[in-house]
Amino acid sequence: MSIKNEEFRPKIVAFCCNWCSYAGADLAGSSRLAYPADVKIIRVPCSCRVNPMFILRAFEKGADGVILCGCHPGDCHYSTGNYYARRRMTLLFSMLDYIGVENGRTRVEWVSAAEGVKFSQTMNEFVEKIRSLGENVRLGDLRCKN
Amino acid sequence: MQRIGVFVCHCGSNIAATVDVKKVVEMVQMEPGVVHAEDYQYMCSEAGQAKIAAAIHEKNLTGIVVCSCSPRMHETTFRTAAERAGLNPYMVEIANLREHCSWIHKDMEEATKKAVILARAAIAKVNLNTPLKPGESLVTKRALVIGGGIAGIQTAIDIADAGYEVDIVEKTPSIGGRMSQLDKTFPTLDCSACILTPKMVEAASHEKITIYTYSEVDKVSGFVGDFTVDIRKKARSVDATKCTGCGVCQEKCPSKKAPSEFNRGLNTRSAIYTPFAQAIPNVPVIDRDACMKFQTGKCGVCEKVCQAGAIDYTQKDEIVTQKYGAIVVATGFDTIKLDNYDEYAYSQSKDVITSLELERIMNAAGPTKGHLERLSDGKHPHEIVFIQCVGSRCSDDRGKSYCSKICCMYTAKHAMLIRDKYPDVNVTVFYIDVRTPGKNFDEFYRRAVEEYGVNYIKGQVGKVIPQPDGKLLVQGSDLLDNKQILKEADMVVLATAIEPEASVRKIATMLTASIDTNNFLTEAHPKLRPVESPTAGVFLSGVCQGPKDIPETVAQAGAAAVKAIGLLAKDKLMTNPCTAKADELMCNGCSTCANVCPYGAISYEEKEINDHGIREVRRVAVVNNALCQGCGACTVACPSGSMDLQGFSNRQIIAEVDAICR
Amino acid sequence: MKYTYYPGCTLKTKATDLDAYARASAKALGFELEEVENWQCCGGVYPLGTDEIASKLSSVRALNEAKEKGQDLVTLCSACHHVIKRVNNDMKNNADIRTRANNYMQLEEAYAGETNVLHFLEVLRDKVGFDTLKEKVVNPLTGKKIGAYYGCLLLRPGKVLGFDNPENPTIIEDFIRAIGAEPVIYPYRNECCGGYISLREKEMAKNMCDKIKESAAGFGAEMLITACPLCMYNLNKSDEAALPVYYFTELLAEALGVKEEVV
Amino acid sequence: MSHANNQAEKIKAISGVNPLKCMKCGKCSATCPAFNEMDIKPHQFVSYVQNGDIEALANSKSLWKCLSCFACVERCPRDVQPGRLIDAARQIVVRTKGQTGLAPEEIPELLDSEVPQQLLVSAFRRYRR
Repeated sequence: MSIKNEEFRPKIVAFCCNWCSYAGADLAGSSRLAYPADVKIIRVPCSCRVNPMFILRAFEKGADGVILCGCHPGDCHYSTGNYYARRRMTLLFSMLDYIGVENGRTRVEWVSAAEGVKFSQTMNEFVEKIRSLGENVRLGDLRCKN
Repeated sequence: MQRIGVFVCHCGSNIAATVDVKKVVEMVQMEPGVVHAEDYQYMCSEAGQAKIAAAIHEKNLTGIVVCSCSPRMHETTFRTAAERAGLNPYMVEIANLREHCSWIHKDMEEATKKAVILARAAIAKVNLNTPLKPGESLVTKRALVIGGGIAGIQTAIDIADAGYEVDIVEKTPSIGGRMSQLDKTFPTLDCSACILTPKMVEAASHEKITIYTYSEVDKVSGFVGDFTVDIRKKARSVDATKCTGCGVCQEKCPSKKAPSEFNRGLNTRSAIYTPFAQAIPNVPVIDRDACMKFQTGKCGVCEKVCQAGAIDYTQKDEIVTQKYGAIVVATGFDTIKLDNYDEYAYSQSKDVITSLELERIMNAAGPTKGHLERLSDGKHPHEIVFIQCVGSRCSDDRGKSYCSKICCMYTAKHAMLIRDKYPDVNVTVFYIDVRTPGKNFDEFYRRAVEEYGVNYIKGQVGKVIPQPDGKLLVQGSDLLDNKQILKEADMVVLATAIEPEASVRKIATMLTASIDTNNFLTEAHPKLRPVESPTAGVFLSGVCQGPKDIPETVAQAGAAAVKAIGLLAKDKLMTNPCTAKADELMCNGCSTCANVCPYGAISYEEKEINDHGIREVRRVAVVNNALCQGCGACTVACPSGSMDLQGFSNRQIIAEVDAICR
Repeated sequence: MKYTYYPGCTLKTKATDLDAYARASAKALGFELEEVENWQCCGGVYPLGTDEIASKLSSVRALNEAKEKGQDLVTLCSACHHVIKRVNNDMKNNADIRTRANNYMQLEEAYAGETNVLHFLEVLRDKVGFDTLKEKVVNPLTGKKIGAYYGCLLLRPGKVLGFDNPENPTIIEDFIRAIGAEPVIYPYRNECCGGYISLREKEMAKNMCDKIKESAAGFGAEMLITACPLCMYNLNKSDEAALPVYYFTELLAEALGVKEEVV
Repeated sequence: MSHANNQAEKIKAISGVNPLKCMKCGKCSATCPAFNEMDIKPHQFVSYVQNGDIEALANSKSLWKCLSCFACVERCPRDVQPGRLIDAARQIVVRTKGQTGLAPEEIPELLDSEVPQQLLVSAFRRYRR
């Protein structure tokens, strides 16, 4: 299956916590709030389950952008998980920026179960951003490219 | 190697109209481990589940992937189906082709391509799934109800009637809540106290119900079936076991200047007080901020006049720790502050009041003994204007975006009652829309117009202009007449928006129950699980979940009770098997994981380890499966990589990442 | 304390006393107003169109000058205050306007809303403090019943101007108390005087001012004070209730005992 | 796109306002001090933009009666800001060649000795390009 047009279609991985953001994505779906098919969601129990290793792996395997969505601060189903995620990602993203994976390619966003609109908007913005940044050339394992 | 079956659901046309399901079936067959793939119109149906069972038997499947709707919808359905067919339920993964694919994309080719990738990710994960077995935990057969209004009282009575112990925690000195402040109730106009008081008495005298008034929840730990809660009984300064409720202390108390909370600050009360005459328990409290004894040390009148010797100035807050299997939140509502709506002159004129204040004014036990009068000069009003939607339906961040739901009906009630009791008073209602869905509701509103002559004007009010002579000039729109009208009024009543009681935020945080942007508690599912919080074992009763009137509140209170009873009726609960697990060989006992665990589920043991033939005693992490809720914080914190989460292991998630980025 | 000061066109012509009393009072209160060099007229009204850039530039110039001096920008005329504060808000929060305005300006360093814009009344409230002002009053206006006339420009839109509660302001009332007089609160104090409409619709503006004055007099005001020359002009056209209208700075100078210096 | 639609889009762009947010409560018209002078009332103004009837707005008296006092903007519960829509409609008119709300020759007779500069400047800004 080939994509009809030649425009750049990024690979984007979205980690969503089960309690808020995954439900927010479901709400975006049931409200038919479109966002590009470039976004693929991986369900995790909590944003704090996302190991920096997963994000490095995604970039290594050719992802052009990675977004992590969790419950709003104070609303984490496990009380404090999103605070851990926030701290870890702040460090990781600045390190990634340092080695050339621009800050725009990584993002943390709080999306509650009620925020279908926000989920869709965020994904649209993020895809737009990644499209403007173009293909990710850093960290990619050349053997993964076809 | 797993033997995987993939089942692609059409969901009628919900998926199949946008995703080429046949193509998906064709593509996934090339994935490693897949030995079977088929599509069907409704996988969740009886027939669809039978197909899954048949394939499990015929093809000896060890894992299955269902490409269907969100796992939040039917994961349990398919897991149960797999289990019935002899497969471990945790060998099932869902690829969300509906909410995350077909519903948000239009282009079939693109959606199909994405569907295949989502299916691949799920297949890659299942390849690494291992059978998991849920543990068991015991259920404490006691429920906690937070909030003692009509919602909390009804829930407590229903649970208690089923034979379980219930505790009600109420932060004010009496149960009764907002309903006790109301005069009459719509649409039948029966007296609020007459129908509420018997319920209060029933709760108080029920042998299974314990009521903690003037108390707050301080701390919550544990999980569904086994919560441990600290209740702070605030110092009442009155010994409830001795007090006879004679009321002499309140009569003799020389400090009578504290604003009465019950009467919305329209009049004052004594420093030692019960909020209202029918209070339960009929035991006063001393408001220490208002009491001269506490403020200056000089007084002690109440102690002198109390024949029972119940006054105790030395009382301290007391913490009661209790275990519960289920918790029901019934914290109710308050009206919003009107600081952002000074155009209605609420802060500038005493004769501009909220509807809840009008309830107190209309009530025989209220500050005016039930006489309708202006609070500024005590005069009888001849013109009253009601303004609807004050702070409701506002998307401009001054007010609330939602409709408060009850205002249209209580305003019709107020208008009717006033016209009935005082035919000389003209009543005008400025409205945007009149919303009266409910049994006999619209008929009730129409009666206000047709039989009682209440003047309804479609249009919002722009400004209330106090006049030097004490009258109020109401400048509003008459949209049907396309006019701006100036109406002179003696009183203006604001249908003030309602919002969740402020304390709900703190309680939600303690319970890790989620709340929405308006501070209403979120339901587990807005339609199918409306009285349950997403947090297991926490249930919702009344306005804390969303605006509702009394009949709806009572209905929901009963529903919440049923859900709580359903939980308490079980002796044991299956626990989530997706818990953390430490690899003893790799663990170096550094305690990092225990530090990030919000549940205290990780402890350490000195254990003899056989590390490739070398036997030695090491300090290693051990996870208590009953306590672990499976958030995974520890797995990332672990520096040696020994901690992993079952069902969401590092390898599984990486496999998903790889499949998506392939 | 030094502030960059933007007087505006009318304070240099028809309303010189509003300006002069303010300068004298500032001196008495121990702060200095340094006039913006070569200031240009703010335009009198804020250009509401999101695509209007050129008409916002004079404000940006004044704002940037204050930024370069590292000072807050003080205004006195309500209209200038309104325009400059809203333009500053655009420069801070509207990326499109910011970019386009900076493209015109070609400054060494782009301006992005860094300057703090204060109305003279805000200086009195937030920098000097009404308590301090009260202490410095030598000639309290005891017994005078004064109605504050805010009009629209100082208060609205409340979210942008952040000057005071737009429906129930207190700043001028507090000022009146500080100079020893008694404030009279009346409901029309934040209703429009007619503004620029009075150029052509004289009758309409007069009716509006009649209402304002009638309401103030009804609640017992003996005089009105304002911070806007246009409000002053419009209010004076109304002969309703013989209520004199003063600039607030005139009463301030009188209370501080520096009024004579100006004359 | 038809001319009328085009004009409506222009008004939305210049004002930065989405008229669809309006819930027709009429608070703008309840608030407006110039209400009685207007032929198309503030709440109707919003509907006219919604319906793309810009011709009527351009020819309305209301355009020249709005005081830009922002009372409707301040009190609108939906953040529709009718005052901005009216100004945008005014802009569309005065930006059209040969159109103006205030001709220089009519000014002398409008003046008196007290008129503050501010009044002239403001009126010019609102009525002319």
